[in-house]
Amino acid sequence: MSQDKALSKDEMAALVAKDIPQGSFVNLGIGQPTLVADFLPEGSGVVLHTENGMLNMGPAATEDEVDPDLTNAGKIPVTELPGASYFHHADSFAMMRGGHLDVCVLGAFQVSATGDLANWHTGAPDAIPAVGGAMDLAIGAKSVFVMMTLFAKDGTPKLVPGCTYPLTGVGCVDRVYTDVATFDITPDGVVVTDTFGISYDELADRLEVPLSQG
Amino acid sequence: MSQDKALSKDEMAALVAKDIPQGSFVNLGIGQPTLVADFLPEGSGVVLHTENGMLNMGPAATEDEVDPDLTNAGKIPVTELPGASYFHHADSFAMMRGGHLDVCVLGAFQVSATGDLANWHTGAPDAIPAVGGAMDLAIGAKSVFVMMTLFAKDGTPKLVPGCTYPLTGVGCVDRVYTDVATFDITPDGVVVTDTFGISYDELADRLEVPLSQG
Amino acid sequence: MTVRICATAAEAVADVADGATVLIGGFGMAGMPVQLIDALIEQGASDLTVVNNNAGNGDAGLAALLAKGRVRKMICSFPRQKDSWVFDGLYREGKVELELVPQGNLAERMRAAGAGIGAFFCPTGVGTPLAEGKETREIDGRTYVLEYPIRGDVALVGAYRADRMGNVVYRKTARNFGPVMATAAATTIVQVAEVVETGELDPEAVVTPSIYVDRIVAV
Amino acid sequence: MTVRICATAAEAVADVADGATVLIGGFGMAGMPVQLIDALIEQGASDLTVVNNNAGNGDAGLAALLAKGRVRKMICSFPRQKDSWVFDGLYREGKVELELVPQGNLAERMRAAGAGIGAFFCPTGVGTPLAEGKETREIDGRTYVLEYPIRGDVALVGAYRADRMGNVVYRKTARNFGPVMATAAATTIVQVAEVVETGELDPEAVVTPSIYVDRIVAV
Repeated sequence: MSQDKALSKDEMAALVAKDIPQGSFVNLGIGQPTLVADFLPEGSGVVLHTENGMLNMGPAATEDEVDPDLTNAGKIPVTELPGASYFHHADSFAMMRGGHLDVCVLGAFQVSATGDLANWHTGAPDAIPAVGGAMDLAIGAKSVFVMMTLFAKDGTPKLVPGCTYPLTGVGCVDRVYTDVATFDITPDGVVVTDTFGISYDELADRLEVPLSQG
Repeated sequence: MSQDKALSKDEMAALVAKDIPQGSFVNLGIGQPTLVADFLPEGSGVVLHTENGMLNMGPAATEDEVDPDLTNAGKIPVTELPGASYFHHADSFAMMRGGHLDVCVLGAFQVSATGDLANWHTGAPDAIPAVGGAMDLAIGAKSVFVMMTLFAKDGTPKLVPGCTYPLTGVGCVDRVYTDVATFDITPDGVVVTDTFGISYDELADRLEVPLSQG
Repeated sequence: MTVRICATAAEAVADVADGATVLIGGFGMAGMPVQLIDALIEQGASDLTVVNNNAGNGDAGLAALLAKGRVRKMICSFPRQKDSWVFDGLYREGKVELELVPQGNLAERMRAAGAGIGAFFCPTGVGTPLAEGKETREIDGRTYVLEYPIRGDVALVGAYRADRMGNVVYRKTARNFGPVMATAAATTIVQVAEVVETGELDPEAVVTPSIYVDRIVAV
Repeated sequence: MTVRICATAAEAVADVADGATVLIGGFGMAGMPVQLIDALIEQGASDLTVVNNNAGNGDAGLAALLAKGRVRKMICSFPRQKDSWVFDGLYREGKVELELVPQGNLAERMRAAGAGIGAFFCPTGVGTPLAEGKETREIDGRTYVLEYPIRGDVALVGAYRADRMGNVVYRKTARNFGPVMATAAATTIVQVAEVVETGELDPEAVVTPSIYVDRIVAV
């Protein structure tokens, strides 16, 4: 779906949704990845996991559906689909750590050329660190997809030779979806699988990471 | 309850039952320890655990109560009391290993003066070894009571300076109930707490274990 | 031992000692034992180590306990939230210590405490600042970090219903850390919306068996 | 991935490979997936490593699989029973290998496999022949043995009911090893008495969530 301008957040989410295989068990990280749910096609059979103890989570709760005992990992009230199940935190993270989720989708500050992920801490000295389930998710799912803009506001690339921010996980990212390009992180290096409003040459020029064309 | 003759199995079971504190969570090992259940007084509040995944197990099932899905650790059909709960094997043994049972009662081939237990294997070269939950029970419960005859059929004592049979657990036995005497295994040695049809002196004479009188 | 049905939350937390490690259930407000925390504030125990996924929201519950200066150390995965101003302030002033633990490790370390596991090799956090200084080992080609149990002196758990024996069930995602914390503390205190007669809970659906519960209070 | 509802037990076990490690649920006959075992015998896979608490009772089920010479190795806690004559004979003739594991370690090692734990320090068996040659460590004054995960290629589980998504519930003590084995195998096959419509099982009472189940067959 190459197009001649950068993708919107919704378009990125739609792209990720399209790449999630039918019937997958999926965890969508807090923030932008949550959007992906809105683009899963009817009958996809995708089952959403939320690490606070539920499988087959439904959409956000509308006003009269709100139940304080039923939230997602971002503490937003959600709903339950038929075939849901509840479990406690140790069981929920055993599910993640044990490699039972097919896909998890996470946001990122940086991804390295070898799939290292930095998404929990800017390393700023005055920042209060908070990690939540990010490290567990990063190393747990069979496939880890990252969604992010490719460049920070100051133009600095977020796909980098090595992360400068503190790591969330080592070599754990499989695929990166950005507003201007998508990438596969492979044992042979970073493969550009699509571009949006940017040429491959310009991309290769602006990133310090060796690329190949997919 | 000193008496002038050796205890029957029922009398031993009654003695153990009397020593189980009100409201305890208890696992009764396969075989003789199972008898203890019959002597728990009405209203004792004792809750029986069976390691195949149940709390608040009831008595053995009578004919029309038999349910092949409801057995004790000895695979004998049992019943369920109000307030029972079921859980899987990892949870059941987590309960044991984590020290949540107040008492477990086990049979034994030998107990050493320092509370080592041997109850799973005679060490005979042609024996097929089988351990079941014996090792988990031995090290898990807050108090481990052993029920056994004090002497083997050939007169050899089963309370010994050191076990000659393969161990089930090290230093795990707290109290030993036998047909002719009861013992506490303490950090200061073996204390005789009661005798039945044998004098303390005769006991001290027949055992190779240093004793003191409780 | 037999569960005690307490008349009030105050009675339930009366003996929490200064310096205790208190496991507090809840993920945000879902499953948060608000009345037990309020009673603990009233009771006055201080110098506490508190384990919770977060570090207080708004000004009530755990945030209020923090605001009173009763917490020496927080062990949690996600202290920073948009309404965690109480913790944020204390942390920046150096008035509260923080041990940051990945959320799954928090759960698994308490599970280990409850299950009698001495330590476990865990793949989470390998190569990150949260594994710095910890023992690592390669097993079957993968690197793991050695993690130790987190034990509580007391667990405060918010649940849905309990029977008079102490069996407990939860509601939806309010289950979260409660069942794990109940196994990991020397004394487990559960607040419920309702105490029902023994026999009314489905034995197949009990989540926290009575053996893990010391005190119950209906709130 | 989406669970497959199989028409027959034969279809469910069709691809079990020679040399596979097969986790078989059940404690004695309670929870024993008899029809799946019968189908596996019919299917013919051999050189199997079988994990079960016992080593077969009487002449049916696991005992029949053993009798056919399909099992290279048993991993179990309690092979010797009054009706374990099939295993007994093979073992005495040196025709089957035995790894004897304390019952709780059997469960916990499979739990570790399912939960992504690389190894764990366990107090069970310390100082006994079953810990000989294993790494030990003292932690907080207590000695522990290092135990490793047991993973299955296939799990055969006997349960009570499943919905069409693959959520599973059990009955009474027939639950036993099933839920743990379901997490520990690459492919989990569950036989149930009844498949119900999705939504008919209480989400609070699901014991094995659908994520762990690959194939279901009603028997």
